[in-house]
Amino acid sequence: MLTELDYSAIILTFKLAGLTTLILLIISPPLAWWLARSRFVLRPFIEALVALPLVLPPTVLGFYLLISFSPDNFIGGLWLRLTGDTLAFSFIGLLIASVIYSLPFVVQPLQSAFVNLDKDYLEVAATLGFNSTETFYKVVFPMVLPSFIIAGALGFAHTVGEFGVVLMIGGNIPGETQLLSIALFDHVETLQYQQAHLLSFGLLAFSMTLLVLIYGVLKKRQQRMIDA
Amino acid sequence: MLTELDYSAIILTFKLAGLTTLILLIISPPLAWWLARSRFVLRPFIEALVALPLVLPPTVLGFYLLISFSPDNFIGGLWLRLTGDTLAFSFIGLLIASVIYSLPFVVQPLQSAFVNLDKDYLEVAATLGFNSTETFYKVVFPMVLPSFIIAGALGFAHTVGEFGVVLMIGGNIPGETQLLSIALFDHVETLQYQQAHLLSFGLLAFSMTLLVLIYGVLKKRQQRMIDA
Amino acid sequence: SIKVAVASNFKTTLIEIAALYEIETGQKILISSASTGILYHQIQQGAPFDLFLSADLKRAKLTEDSNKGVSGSRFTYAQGRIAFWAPKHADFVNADTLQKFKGRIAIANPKLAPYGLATEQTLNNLNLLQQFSYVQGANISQTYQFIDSGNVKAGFVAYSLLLEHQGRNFFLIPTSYHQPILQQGVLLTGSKKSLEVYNFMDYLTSTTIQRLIRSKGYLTIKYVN
Amino acid sequence: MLKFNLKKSAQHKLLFHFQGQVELQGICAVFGDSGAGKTSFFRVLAGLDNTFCGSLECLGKTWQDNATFIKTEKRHIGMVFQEPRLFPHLDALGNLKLAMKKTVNSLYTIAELAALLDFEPLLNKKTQQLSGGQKQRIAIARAILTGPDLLLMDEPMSSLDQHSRELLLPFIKKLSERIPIIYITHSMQEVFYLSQKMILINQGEIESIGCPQSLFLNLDLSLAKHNHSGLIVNVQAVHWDDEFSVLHGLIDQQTILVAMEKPLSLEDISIKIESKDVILATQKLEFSSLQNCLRVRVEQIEHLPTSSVLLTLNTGNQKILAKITIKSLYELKLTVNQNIFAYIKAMSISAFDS
Amino acid sequence: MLKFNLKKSAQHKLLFHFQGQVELQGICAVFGDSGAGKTSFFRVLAGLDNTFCGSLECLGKTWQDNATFIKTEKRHIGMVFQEPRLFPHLDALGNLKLAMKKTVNSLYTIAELAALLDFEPLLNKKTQQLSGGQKQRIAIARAILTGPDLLLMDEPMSSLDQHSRELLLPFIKKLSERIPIIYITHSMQEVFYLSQKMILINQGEIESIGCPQSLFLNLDLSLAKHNHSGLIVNVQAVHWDDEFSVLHGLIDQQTILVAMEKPLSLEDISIKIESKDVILATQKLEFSSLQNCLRVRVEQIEHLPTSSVLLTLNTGNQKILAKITIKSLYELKLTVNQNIFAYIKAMSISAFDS
Ligand SMILES: Nc1ncnc2c1ncn2[C@@H]1O[C@H](COP(=O)(O)OP(=O)(O)OP(=O)(O)O)[C@@H](O)[C@H]1O
Ligand SMILES: Nc1ncnc2c1ncn2[C@@H]1O[C@H](COP(=O)(O)OP(=O)(O)OP(=O)(O)O)[C@@H](O)[C@H]1O
Ligand code: MOO
Ligand SMILES: [Mg+2]
Ligand SMILES: [Mg+2]
Repeated sequence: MLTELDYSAIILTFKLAGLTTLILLIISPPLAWWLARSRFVLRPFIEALVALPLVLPPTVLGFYLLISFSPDNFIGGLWLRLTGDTLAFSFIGLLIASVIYSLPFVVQPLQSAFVNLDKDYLEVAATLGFNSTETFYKVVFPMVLPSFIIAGALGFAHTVGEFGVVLMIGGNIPGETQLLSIALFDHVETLQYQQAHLLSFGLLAFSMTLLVLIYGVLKKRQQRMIDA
Repeated sequence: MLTELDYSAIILTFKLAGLTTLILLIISPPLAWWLARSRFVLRPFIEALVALPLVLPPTVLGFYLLISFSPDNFIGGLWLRLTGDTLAFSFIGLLIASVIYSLPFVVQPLQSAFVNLDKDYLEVAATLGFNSTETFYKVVFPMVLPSFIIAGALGFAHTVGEFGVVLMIGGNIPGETQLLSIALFDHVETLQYQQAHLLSFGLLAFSMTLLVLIYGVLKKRQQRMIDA
Repeated sequence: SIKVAVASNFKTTLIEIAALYEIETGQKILISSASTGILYHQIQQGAPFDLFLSADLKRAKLTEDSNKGVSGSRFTYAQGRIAFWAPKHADFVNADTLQKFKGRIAIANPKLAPYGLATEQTLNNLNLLQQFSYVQGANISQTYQFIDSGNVKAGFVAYSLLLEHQGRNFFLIPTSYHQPILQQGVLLTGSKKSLEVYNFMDYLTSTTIQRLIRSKGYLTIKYVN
Repeated sequence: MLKFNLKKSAQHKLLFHFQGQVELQGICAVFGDSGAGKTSFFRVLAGLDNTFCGSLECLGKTWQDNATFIKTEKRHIGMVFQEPRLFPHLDALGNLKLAMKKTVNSLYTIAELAALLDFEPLLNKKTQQLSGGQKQRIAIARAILTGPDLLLMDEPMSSLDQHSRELLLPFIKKLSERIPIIYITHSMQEVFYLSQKMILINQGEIESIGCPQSLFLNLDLSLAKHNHSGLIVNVQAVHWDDEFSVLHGLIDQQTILVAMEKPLSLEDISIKIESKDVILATQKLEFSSLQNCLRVRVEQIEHLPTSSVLLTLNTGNQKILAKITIKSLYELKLTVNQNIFAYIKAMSISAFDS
Repeated sequence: MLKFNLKKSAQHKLLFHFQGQVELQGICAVFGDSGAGKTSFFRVLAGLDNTFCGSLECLGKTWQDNATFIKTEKRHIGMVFQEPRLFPHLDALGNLKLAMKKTVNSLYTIAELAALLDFEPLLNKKTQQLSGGQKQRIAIARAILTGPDLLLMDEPMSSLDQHSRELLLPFIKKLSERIPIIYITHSMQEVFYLSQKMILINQGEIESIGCPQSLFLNLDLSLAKHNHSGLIVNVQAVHWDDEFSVLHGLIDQQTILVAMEKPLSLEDISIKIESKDVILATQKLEFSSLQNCLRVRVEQIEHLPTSSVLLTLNTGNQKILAKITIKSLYELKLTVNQNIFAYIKAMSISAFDS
């Protein structure tokens, strides 16, 4: 039923979502940590900036990304000079856009967990001789592990579901930038309902499995807290 | 510069986002509370269901909503019999779709706050004679107020930025279902860049202000916790 | 291979054509589809397409006039037709049905979609513009879905879609009621394979293919019957 | 009356078994080692741990049995937890006000308690700005303000200084005349000062319930390890001297005076004689404030570190311990089997004076 | 050596001012009322509160001055907080292992401490499954395992039972021979047992630093309120009796023996005489273990509740208090201005025996 293009879209989507989640899980913790603890005057402003992809319609966000990725503009131009390739319509471009787009979904749960973290434990960590980095990795990280899992899952799920942005800057090039969400949209657009249903159902089943697994793991942990 | 239609779209958008946020702030707390505490076997399943709008591309979600809103199908048919009107292309339909669409954004931060809540305080509340409902309103709610504010802001922002779903089930009826995000998309599509930039900028400025305000308020609270 | 950016409404047809072309020449056609508007923006920002098959004349011309399109390469590959569709109508649907129809109908957004513009012109010509209230699809396939899903009883859709999905109970609008919906293509300056693209353009406008296109519910310029 | 038979098992192992009954009047002390199960006992009494099975009856109401489980909020108890557990989002006053939301009638107002427990200047402080002892006092006030039928207090004095203790102990004793209190403590002094009844918990079980003195004197109980500093002797009551508030009794036919509060009836009692309060003499001492003189035989002489010696003395059938300096031992030339006099101040025998 | 001059103000009000210096050797006790500022003092020592200004020098290193602020993790201190603060996501063993991550050399292994502090069976328990006292012991072990240069302990015994205290106090005393310890406590017994030096904090300030005995005897200090149970007298040292480990001294020219550990040099000392340890006699008592006899004049007789009386006695220039029963008062027919004998057991004078 599914075409070869559909399969390549599925693979591409998971590659993109996986890489995006990886990058987000690397850059978000320090950012969220900083946002949770800093007293810098501009902090609320930066916080708002991170949250922005939530407010802008994805197509509009995509439109502005498309413009800034254009070789005529600074970022796109710089990229072209460095790599000899355009940023838009490339996998790298999609990756950058996905990271920006899904950033708030990863930063928010982490930040919220960090804010709720009892400062008492950080003090203990300091008396154990841990500096900030060690405290983060040896104490904070394991303490808020459930939030990390939630954050990663949200980031992954949201990247899989990403549509407006990738439509704009991806160019829907089969095998290169044609993602599952776009393939699905194409099927809907061209009224190929059967394929659309099939893909939707697959996506649904996959996400459900992923989420049920994650929430199942968390449930165990959570239950421990409830029981204790 | 902006047309009358743009203004009516702006008003409509805020009406929709406001009402959606209101409804979400009413239904999410009990749901999140239940999700955070329940030991019901199907809980991870329901949790995944709530998170689903994160994974499905909005247009696809909209497509399925369109189908289920159809008078030929159960929900739409029921609605038609009850109100004599179709659910699709109506404000109520948009409202329902928005609530479904933004639900995970409100439930997630609340649930995460509830899970992190120290059970000790709930025990104290019980010894003070509070039943579960009173405990929730007199103890839990004030304790996790920052999370409520974040949840509300995310829900609101996400509804403002909603596009794919609205496009599918709204029908772009001026003053009824023509929202800001669609007006913005129209301007981009019809190459009316100036209006598009203006609207984008307005949306951006508004969202930034809202977010900066919210995060500013939270910052004060947060700082208190850091200082203490 | 050649990268073709095609308006969504022509995608299914193009897939068939591309398959034939590949059999005949061994040349692969990579198809990217989106709404004409999005494709136009992408091309303006340097999207690596070879050929742009727009759903209208306007965006094709804008592209040709910009530095992204090869001037003089613009051509019409198909002409769209619209139909008034009332799938649940009890009787045979004809002009009279349209005249007497009351209530809400679905149309494509005249600002965004050429089929929508044609619909508006038609209704204007028939003095029916005020008779209905409207729901607008962002493109013609969304409009089709509004009606197909049962949410709207009737509306104007592309004849090609009705043919493809064996839609019944429609009234094909005479082409004289609106300005022709010319779907035009243009070669893009970024293409490094202009020779191959020209070959494919010739193929598109060849008699066989134009006949094929006609059978899909379009009119064609060279052989209007 | 509090009547309970409650069990908790995990993985087929019995973790706790609390069985017994006790009159709820005044203060009932709960005593036991760290990890014995005192807090666990409180949690099941309060309904905070519903994994116990068995029955629990309190003040005439069934709180738990096979069919019933009254929720914590319906048990009308006040609880002082082992940690203060003040709500972090409220200041001290906010915490106290919240506690009164469901109060029907409280014995005290916030202002009265603030004066009694000495926290008036703290009312507007954030909980994070309070010291350990300050939090503890607010937590005690919070539990009292709920106007409970029964007050459970888990080591409420543990982080308080001597001054605060002296302020609070008499207050709690007075409070217990109006609200029955169950009170966990590690301090023998508090037990003796506050309570007429004591529940002894050891290794997850109720080991014994009874009057504190008799429990501390019972060498069969786990408390015996506390007794190296002195031994318990039984006193046969002879007559009560109301003028001096002193009990005249006999230890192995020898007279002894015990300063104490008036007993309800003239009953034989047990007393603990601290080894360091015993003065030894080879001849009778006259004209002194030493009221009690026992003729004893030296049974054993044991050298302790820090230049002191512990003598085991036989009064006839019972034994007492005496701790003196080596110097005294040498000067008095005491030897095993010698018959000597042991003096004890009447003041030293009463259990607790603050 | 610990040398500090640290101030903290808020809204132009001086909240804390800690100034002083103390030799870091053995245990230095920190004593003060609830809310006096003991924990706050620890926080600034540990570098957990950087809102103080002033200077702090410890063990030859400058920890804080105008230009310097050494972070907590660089101060090599171990800290036992007033609450256990165990990490909730780890079990007991996990908490202890984590503490050793940065340890260079620890005096003890986890297994050794588990045996010494009696928590072997608890190692695999989740922190939520530990009792209050169990958590406290793990927290103490955690601080020791970091192998610190200085150990700060904030009321480490407060939630422990008598048995655990008796286990831990000698251990801590021994530990202090290798790691200097600063130790907050509310217990006078602990102060006297553990420490040779004491920092007295009152209302946010260091009121005095010195040897515990002299501080408790100083009526000018806030500690005076602890003294109603007895008074402090100065003893002129005469000679040290090594055989019996007893100091021979004079109170107003009258001989007195004080059982104590060997002093470094023969110096005049102060002692506290508990009022209930004083035995009064109208004639000399011979042949008894009572070592100390002072001729005194009755200055005042005060009736207390609970059928006892408090007598103020004059030894010449100094005063002591005696608490006896009314019965003794009547039998001895004591009156104001009468000259009598006051006896004190040498054992009663030594500060603490466990
Ligand atoms: N949730 C739990 N799950 C399993 N075991 C527990 C749990 N809570 C406590 N325990 C264990 O039960 C025993 C009794 O604990 P409890 O807290 O009742 O002691 P406690 O008598 O209050 O001691 P302390 O005086 O130290 O506070 C301890 O050995 C403890 O480890
Ligand atoms: N973060 C803070 N901000 C303002 N005031 C504080 C803060 N922390 C403590 N205080 C106040 O400083 C005083 C000293 O508190 P601290 O915790 O040092 O007392 P403590 O001597 O340790 O008492 P305790 O024996 O009760 O633990 C108290 O009056 C307290 O209310
Ligand atoms: O394919 Mo179009 O651009 O929606 O008519
Ligand atoms: Mg306990
Ligand atoms: Mg403190």
